[in-house]
Amino acid sequence: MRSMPWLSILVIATMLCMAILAPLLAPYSPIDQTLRDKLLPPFWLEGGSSKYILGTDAFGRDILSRLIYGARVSLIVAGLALTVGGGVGLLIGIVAGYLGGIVETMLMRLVDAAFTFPAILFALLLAVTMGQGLGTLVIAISLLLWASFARIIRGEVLALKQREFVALAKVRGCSELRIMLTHILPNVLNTFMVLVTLNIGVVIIAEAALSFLGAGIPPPTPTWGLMVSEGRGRIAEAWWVSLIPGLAITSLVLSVNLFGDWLRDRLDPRLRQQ
Amino acid sequence: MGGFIARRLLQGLVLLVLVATVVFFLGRLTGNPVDLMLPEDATAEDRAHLIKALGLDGSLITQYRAFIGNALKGDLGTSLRMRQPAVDVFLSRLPNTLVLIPWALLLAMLVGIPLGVVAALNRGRILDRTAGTIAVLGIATPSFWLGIVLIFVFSVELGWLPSGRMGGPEHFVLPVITLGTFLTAGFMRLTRSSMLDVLESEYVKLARIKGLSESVVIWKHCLRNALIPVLTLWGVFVGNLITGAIVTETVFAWPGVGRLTYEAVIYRDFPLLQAVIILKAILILTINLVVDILYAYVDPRIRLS
Amino acid sequence: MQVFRRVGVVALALFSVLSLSAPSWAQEPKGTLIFAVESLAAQTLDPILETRPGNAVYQAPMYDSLVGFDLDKGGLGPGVAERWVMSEDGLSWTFHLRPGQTFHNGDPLTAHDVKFSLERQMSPKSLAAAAGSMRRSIKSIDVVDDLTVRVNTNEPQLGLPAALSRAVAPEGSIMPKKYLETVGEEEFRKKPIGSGPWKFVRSVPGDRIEFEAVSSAHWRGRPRFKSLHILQIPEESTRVAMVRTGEAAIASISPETVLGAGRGGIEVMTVPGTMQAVFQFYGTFRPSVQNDPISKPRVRQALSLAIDRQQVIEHVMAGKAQMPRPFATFAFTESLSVDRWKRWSEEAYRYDPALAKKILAEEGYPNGFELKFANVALPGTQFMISIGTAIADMWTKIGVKVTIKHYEWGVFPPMQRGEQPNLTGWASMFRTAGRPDAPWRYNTAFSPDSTERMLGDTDNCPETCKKFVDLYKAVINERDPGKRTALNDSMVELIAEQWIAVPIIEGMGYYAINSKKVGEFAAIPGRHELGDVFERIPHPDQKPWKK
Amino acid sequence: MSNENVLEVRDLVTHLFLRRGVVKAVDGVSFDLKRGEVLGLVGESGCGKSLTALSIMRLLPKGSARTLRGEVRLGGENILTRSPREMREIRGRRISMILQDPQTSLNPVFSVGEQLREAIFRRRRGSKAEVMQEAAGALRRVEIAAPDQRIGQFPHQMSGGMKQRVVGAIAISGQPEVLIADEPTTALDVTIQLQYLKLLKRLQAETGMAILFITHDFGVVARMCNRVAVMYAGRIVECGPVARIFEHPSHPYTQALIASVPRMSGTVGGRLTTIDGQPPSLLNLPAGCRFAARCGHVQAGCRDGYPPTVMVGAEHTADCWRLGRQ
Repeated sequence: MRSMPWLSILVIATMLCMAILAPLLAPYSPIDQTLRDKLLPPFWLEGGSSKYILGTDAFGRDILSRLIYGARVSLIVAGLALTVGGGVGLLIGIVAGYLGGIVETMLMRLVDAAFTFPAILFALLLAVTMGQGLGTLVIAISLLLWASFARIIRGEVLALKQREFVALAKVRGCSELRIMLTHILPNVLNTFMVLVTLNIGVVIIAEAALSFLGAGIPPPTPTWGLMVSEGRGRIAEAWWVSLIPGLAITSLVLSVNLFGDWLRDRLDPRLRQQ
Repeated sequence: MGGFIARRLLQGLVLLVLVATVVFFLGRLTGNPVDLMLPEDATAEDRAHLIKALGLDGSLITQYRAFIGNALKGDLGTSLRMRQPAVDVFLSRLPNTLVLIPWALLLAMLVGIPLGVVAALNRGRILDRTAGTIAVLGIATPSFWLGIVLIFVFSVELGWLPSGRMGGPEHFVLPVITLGTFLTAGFMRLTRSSMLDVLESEYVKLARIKGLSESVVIWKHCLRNALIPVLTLWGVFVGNLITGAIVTETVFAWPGVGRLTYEAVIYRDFPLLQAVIILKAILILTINLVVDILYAYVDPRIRLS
Repeated sequence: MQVFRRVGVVALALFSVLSLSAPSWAQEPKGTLIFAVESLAAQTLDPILETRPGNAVYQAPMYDSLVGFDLDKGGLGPGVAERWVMSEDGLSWTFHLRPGQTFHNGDPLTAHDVKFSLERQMSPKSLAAAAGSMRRSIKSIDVVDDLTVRVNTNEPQLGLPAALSRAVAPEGSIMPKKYLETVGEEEFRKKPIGSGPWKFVRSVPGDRIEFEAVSSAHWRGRPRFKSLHILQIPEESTRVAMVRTGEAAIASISPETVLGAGRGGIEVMTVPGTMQAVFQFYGTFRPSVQNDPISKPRVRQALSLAIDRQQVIEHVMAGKAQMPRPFATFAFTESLSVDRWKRWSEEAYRYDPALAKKILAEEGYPNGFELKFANVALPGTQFMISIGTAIADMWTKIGVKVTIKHYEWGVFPPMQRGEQPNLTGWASMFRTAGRPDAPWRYNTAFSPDSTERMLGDTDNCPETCKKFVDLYKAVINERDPGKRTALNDSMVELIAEQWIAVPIIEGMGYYAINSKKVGEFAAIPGRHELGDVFERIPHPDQKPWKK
Repeated sequence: MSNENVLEVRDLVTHLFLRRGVVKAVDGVSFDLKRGEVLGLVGESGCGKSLTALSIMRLLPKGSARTLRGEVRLGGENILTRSPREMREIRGRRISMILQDPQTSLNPVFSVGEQLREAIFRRRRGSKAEVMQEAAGALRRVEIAAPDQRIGQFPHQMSGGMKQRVVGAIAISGQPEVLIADEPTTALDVTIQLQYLKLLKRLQAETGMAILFITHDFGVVARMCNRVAVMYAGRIVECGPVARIFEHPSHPYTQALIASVPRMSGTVGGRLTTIDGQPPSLLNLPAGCRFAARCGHVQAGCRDGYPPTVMVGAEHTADCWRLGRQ
């Protein structure tokens, strides 16, 4: 059995703090430009100054500040997308799994449709239709998530349906709705939570990919994905612009996953199948 | 079996119509190819002319009816930009993507599955942890960034490999790695977890009781079972590859369908866009069907009905 | 009289072309010239199916245009026609073709091909942007003799040669009548032939187009390279990488990467005057915004004064841009007192935040005001976003509260139509391509019946709007160059003082070049695309880059 | 039945290491298994029976369980010290095992024939045809009708009873000297249970192998075994010939157990007593007699130390202070 992943928890906590206390922590505004100070390296490199600990980007914006505010945006995106997409998935999964029959068939075909339809393209279409922005991004990423959530949750529910307490509830004459809410839902919440943690990474990566394709959060608002994407052209002469946010993404996703795995082993060995 | 396939095909058809409709209207919502084809200083008259020339006049409904009608006849229209049948355009690009995918899958399987097995066998030990961490790294690195870094390191700095574009074997290395990394990680994690379940199972105990050698127990009795859930994800994975190749194809200037789709969106090439989505959907549906059939073969308990 | 002067100029230009291309006749073409570009657009090689950029990048090598470039100064120059004269009544243009031109299949290029090509461009199936307006203005086309074509117009069309010049539009491309009629359209699109210095070899969709140098001399200059490959490499960092590794000799890049490319130890070539980045205001004449600050010209001027253009040039454009001239005018703009306007701009477009603040105060906005700002980038001009971001930041510094919204190019044009509800009262980024004829561009921006119609629309055309309409009419019908220049000047003046379409910088085209693969060469001023330049690109040993 | 021991277990200690702590599942178990006899190992579920078996087979769950002490002598040689590869040679051919749940103990993705083949193949290499012949034979021996068809079938196509027969066939196909049957019938329907027990007995009679028969059901013991060892909380508390144990159960726990089963003699209305209280948690065992907490005759001293093993009759031992003081 794994021991508690303290390091991961530490990392996650730090990033949460960054997100919540951004205005207090950030030395500068994330969007103020000082064009004269553009592309300064981090302080430990020659040419770097203690003024900008992690250096500056092409607009002379402080990377540290952008990183801190970026944490906020990125986590908000993750939060919303997981609530929306995960929520819908949870709902559909439970309904389909529990009611079964024609409802299940139809919902599951819908899920299949979602899998055939290139989510990233959907995101693109949305972005060009509704214009780039938080809303678009969240919807797009939710569309990317709900189907897989629905599939897995449904599987869980199918298993639960066979359990005595459900049968008992039926015997006691509980309404379907009541059973779903009071018996099924609480029992799939573990699975749900684990899925959520394991998908935070997916969301953040998706956000990055969409920024790369020009369908993410529009500049100048900082998000980690956007920062990596903006800096990609400069890996040669200013690697820090994209590497630093890149590392931030990686370490967060890494921590969240390790935490998620641990949670999974703790809560729900059954979920390993998925 | 036959009945199963027939039913699946029927469902597939319904699904296609659904997808087609969504693309049609969603596409139309995103604006108008004419504006993108005209220079920014074109006159209203030039617009009118071009709209007519492209056959974009007439109400949405009429256009939609025409589209569905032709689609059922197997004609998915003509690319607005390239003035060629959209299907031809797609088919001319498809092979380029399809030559990439098997290698990515191969990489993922050759690296991911054994790594997963090894991790499972050493559960909780350092080997497991490292493998797991590597896997998450694979998942946690944005593929476009990975691609660009790879180019920078292996072509610009070391000069070992070409920066991209299709070509001889050496041209495949970086794109395949970029495309395969995520997959490898996915396979590895999945194999590990299902392997863990299998290792605890009674029939593995029995196999050991028989006194079978450890390698037979693991690579024959365990793996075959462990691969079942892996296989289920195959369909999804390959689907993702076909569509998700957009980023890789962009970075490595790989003239595949992912890139084509992206351009179809950006330039509002509606017929092409519709064709691409529909054909991809068909492709993915077929793959899923095949996977299910394979599935039934690997796992005798599954009956196709 | 003027006509002859005009011809003289053209002849001179012609001479310069010949002299330029002379040395290349010396040795046989060798090697392959590889050019990496962001997009191959539609990648069709039928001129009636291609819009300007595609035409200029990869159709130009194999097709000649009726009217060509002035290679040194930019703007119009001789092409398939070595000179052109307007009839006294102004109702027809006569083009005198350069003798001895042939298509790649050996057929001679004659007046019949010219007539055929123009008519094909005007035909309904043509996607050429100007097809409509050509149909309207061109009455008929007569073949006088094998080397002379007369184009009859419904009314005097001073702009016609420009409209048929590759400097402006693709419509001038000359296609082979005989070949096209014998093999048919389908086959022509598969195996296109033109009269340019490069022969079509093959086109791989989404990947590349390959050309081969013609075996004989060509008036545009005989290529130094045996073959020319144009590759589509969408990702900029990959393009730069390929130039570094020598996989490509030349790659189009954007200002963002100019810096890196430069440091990467590769040449960066810049093409001046390819475009102007402007910020402009839609529908300021509409009643709904009468009391908005931005409906006041002086406020708009203040916004201009708040922009530190040097900063933008130096830091956003990596120093590879220059101070702009008035809206849509360049060093090569025809019939305009370009020097006067150069001086004027240096004064008018200076950086003076203090004055800007002062003006705002005088106009009653001491604490600034709210400004909505639509930031637009055309495909391949991501730096427009950067410029927008930069000036938004500068405006905030004089107290204007800017809310910036980004639009993908595709969704922007529809917003310009109708009542322009989503743009009225907004400031918005725009971009105008470098082209020699100002009136044409002004028409599309300011005429009441135009798309942008910034001064007023047909049913609501205030004072300035009326003034412009009259001036424009006068300009396009004035045939005396002197008077025409005067009228052009006053038109430019009228708009400049309105501060309604304000240039930010004059942009350039940028190319990363591997100096081990190609020698030094110059692009055509105002011409971003290299389609008409490839044949003059030397090998490194022929003309090494001077350090 | 000779008197020679084919399997001797001495002071076997196997602990489970869990996050919650150390479970002393097998805590000093000793017993002998004579050639050709059937020894019942009886006890409530969770008393360590199965783990004893797995310790002997050396198939403990990886990581969590470990054998700390003791000896398992198979034909005189201690197999705990054997190398894994030597152990593999021993498994299946000298000592084999039938698992509890037929549903899960066959590999779902391989045909029955294939799974049998693997087992047989280890004993005698031969052409596929021959081996398959023998596989069919093995199925016939476990009374499976139409074995030739069955061979091609997959586990999910068979009934539970039939699967368990197949497992049996696999287990004995190596002609082991010792077969451990870990509650082989608990998962089967009552009717089938009896058949299966008969089958086992017949096979045992034919092959003369010794069987360590693990069960929680004295009824089954009475039907199957020559001797019985009663296990409680990780120790064997009483051991002796079945008949003797039934007549004079010496350990209070055994007495209670026997009291709790309907009499074999079948006198109707034999009263059913149940043992009140719970067995001690193996996580922290009480000092002294582990049954003390539930024992009717508990007295001073019972809790002082673990009781001695007392000879209460011919081949009949029990761990109890009371007996010791007699």
